[in-house]
Amino acid sequence: MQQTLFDQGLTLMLVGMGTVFVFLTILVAGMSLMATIVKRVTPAAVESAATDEEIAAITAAIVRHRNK
Amino acid sequence: MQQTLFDQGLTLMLVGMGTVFVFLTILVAGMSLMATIVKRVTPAAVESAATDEEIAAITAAIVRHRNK
Amino acid sequence: MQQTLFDQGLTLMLVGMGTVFVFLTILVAGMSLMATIVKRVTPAAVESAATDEEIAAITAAIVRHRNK
Amino acid sequence: MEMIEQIWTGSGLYQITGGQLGMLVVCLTLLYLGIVKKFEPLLLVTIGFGGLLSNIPGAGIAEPGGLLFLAYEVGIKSGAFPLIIFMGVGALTDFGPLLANPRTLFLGAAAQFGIFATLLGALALTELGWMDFTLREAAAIGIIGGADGPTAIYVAGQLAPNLLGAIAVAAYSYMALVPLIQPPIMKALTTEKERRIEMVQLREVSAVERIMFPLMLLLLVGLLLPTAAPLLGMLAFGNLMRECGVVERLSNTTQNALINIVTIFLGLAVGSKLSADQFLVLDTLGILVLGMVAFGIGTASGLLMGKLMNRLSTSPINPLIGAAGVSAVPMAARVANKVGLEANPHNFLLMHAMGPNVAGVIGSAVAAGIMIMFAS
Amino acid sequence: MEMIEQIWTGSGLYQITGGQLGMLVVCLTLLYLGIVKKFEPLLLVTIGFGGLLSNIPGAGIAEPGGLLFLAYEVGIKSGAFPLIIFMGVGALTDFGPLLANPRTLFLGAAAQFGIFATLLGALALTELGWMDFTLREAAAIGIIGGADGPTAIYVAGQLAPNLLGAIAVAAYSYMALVPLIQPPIMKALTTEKERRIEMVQLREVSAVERIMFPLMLLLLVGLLLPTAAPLLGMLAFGNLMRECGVVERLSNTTQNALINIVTIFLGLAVGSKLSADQFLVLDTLGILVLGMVAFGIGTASGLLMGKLMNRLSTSPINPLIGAAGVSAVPMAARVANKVGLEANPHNFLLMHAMGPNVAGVIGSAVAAGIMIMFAS
Amino acid sequence: MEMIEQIWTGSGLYQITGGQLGMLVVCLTLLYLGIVKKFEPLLLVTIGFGGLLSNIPGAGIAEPGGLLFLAYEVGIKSGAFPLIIFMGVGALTDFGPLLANPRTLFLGAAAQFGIFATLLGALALTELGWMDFTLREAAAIGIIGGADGPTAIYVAGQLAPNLLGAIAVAAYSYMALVPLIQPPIMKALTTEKERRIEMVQLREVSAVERIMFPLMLLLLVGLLLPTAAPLLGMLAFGNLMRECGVVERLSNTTQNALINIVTIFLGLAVGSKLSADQFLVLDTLGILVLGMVAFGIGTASGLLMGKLMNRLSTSPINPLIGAAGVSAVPMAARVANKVGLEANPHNFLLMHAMGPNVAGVIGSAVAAGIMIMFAS
Ligand code: NA
Ligand code: NA
Ligand code: NA
Repeated sequence: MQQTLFDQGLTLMLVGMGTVFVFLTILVAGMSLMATIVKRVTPAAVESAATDEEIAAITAAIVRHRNK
Repeated sequence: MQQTLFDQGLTLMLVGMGTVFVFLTILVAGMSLMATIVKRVTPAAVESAATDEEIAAITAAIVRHRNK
Repeated sequence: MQQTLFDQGLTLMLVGMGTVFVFLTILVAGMSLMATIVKRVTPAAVESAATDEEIAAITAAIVRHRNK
Repeated sequence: MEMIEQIWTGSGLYQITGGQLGMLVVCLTLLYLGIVKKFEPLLLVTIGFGGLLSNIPGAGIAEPGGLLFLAYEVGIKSGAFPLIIFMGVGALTDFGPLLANPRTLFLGAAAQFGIFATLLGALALTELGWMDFTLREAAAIGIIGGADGPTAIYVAGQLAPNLLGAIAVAAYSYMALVPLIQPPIMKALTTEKERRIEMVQLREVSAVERIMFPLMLLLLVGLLLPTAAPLLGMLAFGNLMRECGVVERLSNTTQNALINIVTIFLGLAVGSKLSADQFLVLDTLGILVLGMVAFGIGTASGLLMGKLMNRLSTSPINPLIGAAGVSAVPMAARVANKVGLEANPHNFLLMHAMGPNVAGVIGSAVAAGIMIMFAS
Repeated sequence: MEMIEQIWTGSGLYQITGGQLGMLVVCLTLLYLGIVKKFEPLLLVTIGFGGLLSNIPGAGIAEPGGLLFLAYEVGIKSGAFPLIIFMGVGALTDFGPLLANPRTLFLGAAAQFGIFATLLGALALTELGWMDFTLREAAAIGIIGGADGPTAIYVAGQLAPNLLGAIAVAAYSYMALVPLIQPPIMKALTTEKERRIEMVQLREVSAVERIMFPLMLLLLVGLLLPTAAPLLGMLAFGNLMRECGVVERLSNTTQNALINIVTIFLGLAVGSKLSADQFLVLDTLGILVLGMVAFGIGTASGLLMGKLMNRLSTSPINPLIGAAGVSAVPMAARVANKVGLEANPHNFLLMHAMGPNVAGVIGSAVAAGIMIMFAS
Repeated sequence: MEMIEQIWTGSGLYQITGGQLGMLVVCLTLLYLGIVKKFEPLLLVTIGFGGLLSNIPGAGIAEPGGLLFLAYEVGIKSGAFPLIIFMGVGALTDFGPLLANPRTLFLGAAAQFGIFATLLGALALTELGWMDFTLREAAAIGIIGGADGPTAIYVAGQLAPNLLGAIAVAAYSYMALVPLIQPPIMKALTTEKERRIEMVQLREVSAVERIMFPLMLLLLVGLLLPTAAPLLGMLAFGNLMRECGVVERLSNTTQNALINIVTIFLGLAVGSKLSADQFLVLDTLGILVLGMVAFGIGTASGLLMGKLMNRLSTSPINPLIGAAGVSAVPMAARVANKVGLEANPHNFLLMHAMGPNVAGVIGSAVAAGIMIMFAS
């Protein structure tokens, strides 16, 4: 039996949303798994661009400069 | 008589290394000639980006700024 | 009657210069009209990149630096 | 005298059609929206000017041999320009907030409902006999609901080049209208109490995770949905260049010179499709209405998913960030932040909303892959 | 031994013709002018080197399959490179001085007389039997008088590709020679008193006018002379990006990376047309002489128009700024300023001369549109 | 249900072949080498990712119509990308150390023995029946020994496109391995005393010499070996832009935006040749082994030439700088410096090694010209 265009669209919607959810669910699972593995493997993720003291020093310098 | 592929390669190696050396030898000759001509024609190659005094002044300024 | 190449060029010159002048005259008219409209519509075109004091300060700084 | 007549018959004034005149007005409106209203200016200014150039009668800039025709053939028909833009977007995007809270991907998934609802809407209008869209056209129109310019242009270029102008204009216009379209829907579908919810600060994300993410994304899309692989692959490539830390010069150029150059020619090329016979038709009106509906539905489904997740989750989730799932990066995330602040002045949702926001980009690309697979 | 013979017969020394040797000397001269004399180095260095590459016998760089052949086909035959350069020029040009004093457009118009007088000259030489130029070729040669590199390359690419090399070389060489060619003419045609005239300071121009100007220019050219629309349209687009204030990143890239990349390949591609059989002919001598004459006539007609306007106008106009109408931006304006300062040390004409200077760009593009309409 | 089946049969999981799976592993390894091991990351990251994209089954990114296919056709088949990269290399290279001590060119010449020895090796393997390389293929493989990525890609694109993937991967991998491959050979072939030799400080080189050098190089290659003229011509052009001092904006763009953009697409396009049927074959193993041998022989012959020159020369020459003649700029020069410092803490060879290092680039391009002349 010939499907109408609208029926085709309806199926496409169901399949499409399903695929989007399945895809993103697997991605969530993958990301969580990766986070767990990474946390276990690397002892401590170091990523400090600037220490607090450095930031304080820079801020103080800027303030002083402005107030001159 | 048909040359084997390997013989072709052997000739290519001899001719190739020869060409490389001839080419670069001529280039060496050209460069040396050029250096001689340039030295004779231009009295003194001037190419100072900044005089010593200027550099000293700038350095002093930076040091002063840091010590403030 | 067949025009000579030179006559064609002559006509092209007259028509060409005419078109250039007509085009630019209309553009002048358009720009003047626009200037009038803009002046009427916008109360005051503000476009100061730097205040006079700032410029004075910068100039002074440069002069001082040069005289050192 | 003959020459003057030739000038006259060659002039735009003599040759112009009502349709071209109408398109000039449309394009000036796009420029007005871009320049004065600051609606997505990078695209609306270039598209609008491209449209002006293309509707000059007799100049042939958008016809074979013309510069914009060339740009269209080289860059859009081949899909190259939107893919390069996607690479640039990847290089510009920080997936950190998403990595810190992967669950927000569900919000980005839910918001794609706008895409498919619009597809259905376009087909319904056709069934009713009001419009006449094919499945391919309906699919391309639906992607407007993804609120992603390059995705919409890529899909339209593949499935419905005749609608490309209208679809691109609708996509960028509505992306700019997000601050007007979304807040009423957000307030209607959430309670004051929900909007006040504060969220737990995001954890730091390690460099390793940032590098692995684009690779994982690429492998997943490659294994599951190859038709989405060009889009997501280029996004992942741009992001890998950004995060891997060893090709900074390539990443910088991608984020600046390259994406800017391609944006200019992409905009001009899209403008070359703004011809009267393709734009000044009833279809365009349909596309504009459907696009608006798509945004609304996408926003709503994102919000409802947010409410659901808040109920099911142990850590609190403010449903407002679900609205950011439509993408329109970073506008939608800013709107979520603003509406949240109105309800609770200590409620900074921006970083939390960036998760679903970039998730929406991925979600739309997945939806685009589905559309290309089934509609083409 | 056979191989060594093959190297010898494949070598440039064996294959080189007198014509190629001559062209190598010509190209080295262009490099000398560009590097040592600083004549328009951006173009003369790239064109000169492109010419060297193209005249290496047996390398085939300018033949089908070669890089410069590719650059020519993709960029110049299609008109794309000069149009993109014009977009860059638009993004680099400040039309403020012109907007502050629109009447200076007339000076830019008058200076175009050089273009048409040269066209006539080329045809006269043909009538006399000294040269053999077609109308298309004469038109392309005339455009040299416009003192606009990209316009000349664009027109030559459309009307007389065989003369492209000579025309581009003449155009850029004479633009560089402006400081030598113009002052004697300026002094001969103006009185000391005229050169001393100081002009009223220019009014400030609002952002709105700056934004409206490129749009007005585009609409005018579209309605009146569509054949000039590609050139002026891209100029207007570049300028709109510059002035509209909302697409700064596109404007910056256009002014830098994009125009630089295109300049490199434009120069190399023009150089690929510097072959002996097209350049080392009597025609080239004719083109060089005619180009020089064109500059002189353009300068003179601009000056005379300046004198006329000074007489008719209520506010004083220094006729020297008329010489800047030939374009050669910003060199011609600087020359006007310098000659004015010599007569009166308080006479700063630079900003006043920028008006006719950029007007000359527009005027030449209009003249180019006429040429393309009638000669093609 | 039918649709779900269509998704399943369209998925990568369903379509993937063992070969593609193997290539994904190979490409991930390249990314690992580039990102973690920092092996030539600009190329290994882009090539590796391009390979991933190309081995996604069903996505067609490397097939006609796909972006990477387009990049390959436009940029590599035509030779354009490696030539533009060479222009960029010219703009980035300081030939000063070579000009200060021209004799070091002989070191760069000697190191090319690696190229021809490898060619011979490949033919020997064929004679033995272990492999099956044609002369063209053997020539392309030999060029790996030149340790110059763009030269290798250019020659492979001309002579053996089917081996391009393996050759590019081998070339860049071994260039990155220089710090591991070279030191043992250097220590084996030189005495402690030789390694301790300090060299006389280099003289200053005048701007005139720097400007004349690229011109002389171009004219020489044009007259003697035109088949090397595209490569060396573009290198000379880039260097002339760098040194002439009047086109700084072109030089800057060439060194940054232009070379970066081309690197990205070059890498992706090379990656598109990493298909299982061309890469997962015995030939690749042969190429990898031969490439390694080529590096070793080139290093050794450079060193031996260094020893010879040291004996014949009045001013001392440290033989270690001969190893830098394989190019791999600037890695090989740094290795020479490091090994020199180990023997004598006052022995700074870096600048001295830069001479043979850049000489190696020229030598490899000359060898490439020979290969193209005889093998094609
Ligand atoms: Na989206
Ligand atoms: Na002009
Ligand atoms: Na080498």
